[in-house]
Amino acid sequence: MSNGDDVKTLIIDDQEVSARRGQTILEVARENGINIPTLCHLEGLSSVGACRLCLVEIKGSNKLLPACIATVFESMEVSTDTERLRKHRRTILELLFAERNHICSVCVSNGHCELQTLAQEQGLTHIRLPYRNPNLPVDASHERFTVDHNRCILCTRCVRVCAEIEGAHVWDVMGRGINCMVITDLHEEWGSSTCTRCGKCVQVCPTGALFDKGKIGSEHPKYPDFLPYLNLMREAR
Amino acid sequence: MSALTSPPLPSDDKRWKIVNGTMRKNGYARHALIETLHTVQSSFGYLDDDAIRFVARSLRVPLSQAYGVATFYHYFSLKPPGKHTVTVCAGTACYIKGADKLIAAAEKRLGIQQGQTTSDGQVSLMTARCVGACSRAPVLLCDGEVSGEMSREQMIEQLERWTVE
Amino acid sequence: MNIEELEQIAEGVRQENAQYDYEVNVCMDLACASQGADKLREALVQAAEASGKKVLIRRTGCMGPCSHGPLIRVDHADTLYRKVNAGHAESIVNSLGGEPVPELQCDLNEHFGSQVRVVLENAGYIDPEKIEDYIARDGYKALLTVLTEMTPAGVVHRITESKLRGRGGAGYPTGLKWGTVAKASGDMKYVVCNGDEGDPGAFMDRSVMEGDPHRVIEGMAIAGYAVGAKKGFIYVRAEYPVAVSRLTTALREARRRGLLGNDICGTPFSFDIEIRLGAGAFVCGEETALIASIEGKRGTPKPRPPYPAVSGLWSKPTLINNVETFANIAPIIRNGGKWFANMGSERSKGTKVFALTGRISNTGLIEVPLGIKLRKIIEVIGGGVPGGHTFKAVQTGGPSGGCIPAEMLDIGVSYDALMAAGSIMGSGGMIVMDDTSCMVNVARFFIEFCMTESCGKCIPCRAGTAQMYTLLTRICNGTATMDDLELLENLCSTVKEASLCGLGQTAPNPVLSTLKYFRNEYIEHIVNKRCPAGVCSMETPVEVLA
Amino acid sequence: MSKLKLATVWLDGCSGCHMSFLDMDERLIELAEFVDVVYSPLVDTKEFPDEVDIALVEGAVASVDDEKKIRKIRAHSKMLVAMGDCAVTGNVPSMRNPIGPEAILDRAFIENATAQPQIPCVVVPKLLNVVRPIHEFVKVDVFLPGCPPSAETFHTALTALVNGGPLDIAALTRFGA
Repeated sequence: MSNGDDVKTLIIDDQEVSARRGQTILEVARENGINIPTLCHLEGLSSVGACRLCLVEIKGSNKLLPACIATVFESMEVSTDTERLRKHRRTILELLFAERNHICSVCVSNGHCELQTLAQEQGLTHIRLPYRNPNLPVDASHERFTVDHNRCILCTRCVRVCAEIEGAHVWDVMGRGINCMVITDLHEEWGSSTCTRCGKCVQVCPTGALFDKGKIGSEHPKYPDFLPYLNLMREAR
Repeated sequence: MSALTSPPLPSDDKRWKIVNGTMRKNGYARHALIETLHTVQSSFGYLDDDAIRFVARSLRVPLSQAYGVATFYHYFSLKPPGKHTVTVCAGTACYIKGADKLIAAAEKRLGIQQGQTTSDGQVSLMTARCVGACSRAPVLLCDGEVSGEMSREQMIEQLERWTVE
Repeated sequence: MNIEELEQIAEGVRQENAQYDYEVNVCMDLACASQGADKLREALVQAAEASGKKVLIRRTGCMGPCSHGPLIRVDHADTLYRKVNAGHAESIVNSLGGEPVPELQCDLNEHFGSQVRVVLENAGYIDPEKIEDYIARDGYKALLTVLTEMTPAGVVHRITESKLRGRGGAGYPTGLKWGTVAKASGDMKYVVCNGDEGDPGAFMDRSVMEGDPHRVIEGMAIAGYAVGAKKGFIYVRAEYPVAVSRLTTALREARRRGLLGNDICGTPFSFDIEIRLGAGAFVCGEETALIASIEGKRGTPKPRPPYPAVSGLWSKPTLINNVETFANIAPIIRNGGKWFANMGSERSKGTKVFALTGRISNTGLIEVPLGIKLRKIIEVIGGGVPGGHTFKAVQTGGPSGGCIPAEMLDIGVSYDALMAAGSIMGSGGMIVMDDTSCMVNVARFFIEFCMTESCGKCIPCRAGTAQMYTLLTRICNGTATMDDLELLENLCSTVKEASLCGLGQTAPNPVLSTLKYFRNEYIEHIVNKRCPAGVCSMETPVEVLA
Repeated sequence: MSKLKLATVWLDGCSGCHMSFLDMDERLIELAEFVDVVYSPLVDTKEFPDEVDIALVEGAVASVDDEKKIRKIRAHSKMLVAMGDCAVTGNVPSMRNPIGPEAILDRAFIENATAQPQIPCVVVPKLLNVVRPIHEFVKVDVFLPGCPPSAETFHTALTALVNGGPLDIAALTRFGA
């Protein structure tokens, strides 16, 4: 039984909504059909608040908060789609496209890519920033999967699903800043790593960075929504 | 009863015992990773894969996490250092007083980029993020020894001495 | 150990010192040490032996005006000698009891006259490796007073009353922070001292840790009592080996004297401190990154809330203050919160240590009451810009700060005034620039710093600083267009507002402040392909043709 | 009302955008009521005309020649449209950027050559070190991403441009479409 304190009422984009105490702004927004763009967030994994696409404005504060982490409070007024937020979202997406070599036309995830879809949703028609053109490797040593670092956006979903769900923690991030890279084990080839070959990382990867060798081109949709069910089943056990 | 045992020392090199000592002192806790890597680096001069693997297994830290830590912190080096190391301080005060020109001159004289070691393994050229001797800028560390108000000529002279050794 | 015993130790030191007829304090801090302070000390010892005079020759921490080093302080008359070398030893010893050596005396009355020493009160007077020296100057009195006469809430109240604000940069009220941790529930709490002084151009914390380590330990122990923590960590940069060794010695001595450990001074309060080494990551100065680093992980920040005061180290309530903040605690306890609050300006109380460097005559460490005019620091304490050059700007706050131009030198140095000027107080670096510095190039320097120090977790900081660096490089080599400038300004806004932690949120400050005050320099580079200070070579890289 | 002068240009691209343009089929005739194609790989004009109303540019800027062309086109066009991903992002031609032009030339003309391996240097223009989208050289008025943009996209976009009506490009197409 919940007492009165456990239910909060708040306003998201002029819509009055109610929420349970401890819920994030993102959860409440999605329950009410309000779309907030996300990239690093994935239901079923811990939230890191790294991509900054889900930043929202809270009335009375100049600070922008990540909706995936910030929890609701009574009478808060949230704006999720202001001109200020749209400007930052476009710039963030541009930063991602310019950071590595995302050539959509020749990507296995063309048409099923979260980054590509977000770019379209946010009205991006070109990248104003200079492309950085880094020279990055493609590791196809694994018998089933490939990692193409050119398309990695460092959302760390693979790292989290491997550590938190599969419990293997084969993936992590090496280096820092602009030189960060996801790695398996001691920066060894994926194929000879301690990978359990479960393939969860491939399913949760939002872009074409991790893909299944057996699939080509447009036949490569991913199904990251298995996670909430998996967690539910595990809890039930 | 715990079935987990520590991996064997990578070799009979006595320095591994020092490394093991740091881990034992910390009860083989995962949070001792950085402390232990410091010990490895001060004992061996750098961190190689064997060392990281040994430390990671001993502390039961995932390999990728240990590698992530070792490459996150710039104080750790994954390559053996040269016989001598010249470190140019690249803090703000040194920069204002021409540290960038010192770095360029050293790179030209040694034929390497900052962060690299000459092919004969004689000299490593490093830069530091402020050693805290700003009042003596620009500052140079020759094998750890601080020299202030360094001129290009003085630095080259020191490099010459090392390269003809 | 109780107050009486503490007094006995102090008396012992006084008696021991009374055996000597003269005292010579030799500064052994980095700047003086790099100019032969060690040899000088040996020569003084030999000269003293040869003369038969009873001279106490003491190694001390930084005395302040490093550009005049090696420095020594002679006798009870408090005479400071500058530019001393081993060759002077004999004449110095001979002069003891007589007239000072004229050629070594320095005229720094104005330099010292405008300073007030609270944090640096012992600097240059004690041997940092001797706990007795510290005790003889009222050391650990505050801790004992707190443990025997005050409640934890009383301690928090006194700190609140002093209006001390965090000296690490952001200026969060220290009393409020302590109160929050004290109220947080949990059987285990931690006190962390942030000694990861990463700002290039700042060395205040190094000097305090090296020159007066017990002051930090005492402050932390008092904090532990006030918030209910039993365990403390000092996180020190690995680049500061001397600080690490001095702190290690100090911790050992404090434990030996029962000032750390179980049941301190016979009270039920137990507290101990461990040292943790940083490993070359500026971002670890950020609270949540520092916590990750102590936990042995990559130093990547986490979104706040939850704040460390509620959920910090190993998810326990954690108090994090910087070295200088802790160094202020003992004097506040001894002299009262009101005494401290009487110093400084309206909303910035007490004193602040600054590392004054760059194009200025008297470089070194200074401590001034907050609210002091910037002009006084530059022109009087610093002695102005040397070599016939003209002052252009002073950079405060390191990579998170900004450049303050000549026309704003009459602002008072306070958290709010510096913020209003587009900079921040920061940890205390003050780098003076003259007409030989190109402000675009300086901005590029800081952005390069932030780019390499970005942890890489959030996109605005990771990729944004890299893009800003590219655009600034274009401006510096004369290949930029006015569109690039617009892009740069747009990026500044996103990196500032959308980054996860303080590093990213403040990274654009050096660009924004130079754009605000020195926009003409940017325009000169872009439109006329000319660097007014003559720093940027304007050589178009051989890029276009293969 | 006089017809608008339309030019289409082919820089470093695969000509797929031009093919897609032609895929407008019978709608091209409809379009011809409003525009004259004054310059194009599809017509026989040799010199870029002095005054063009709308220039559709396919392809990235990859050589010194491309750079010269795009500057000239900009100078003589009222409206410049970046047509397709190569013009908008650099796309496939820019995939050589991480390794530079020498490695590519070596691979194509030396390593894989079966007879007379040599890098062509006469007549062919020099390659730029980095292939860039056209907006990094000149101001672009309209960006039409897609690889290639579909005939529908062309039709909707051109109709709007010719009539001066509203145009929401992101609703029509995207990178890699």
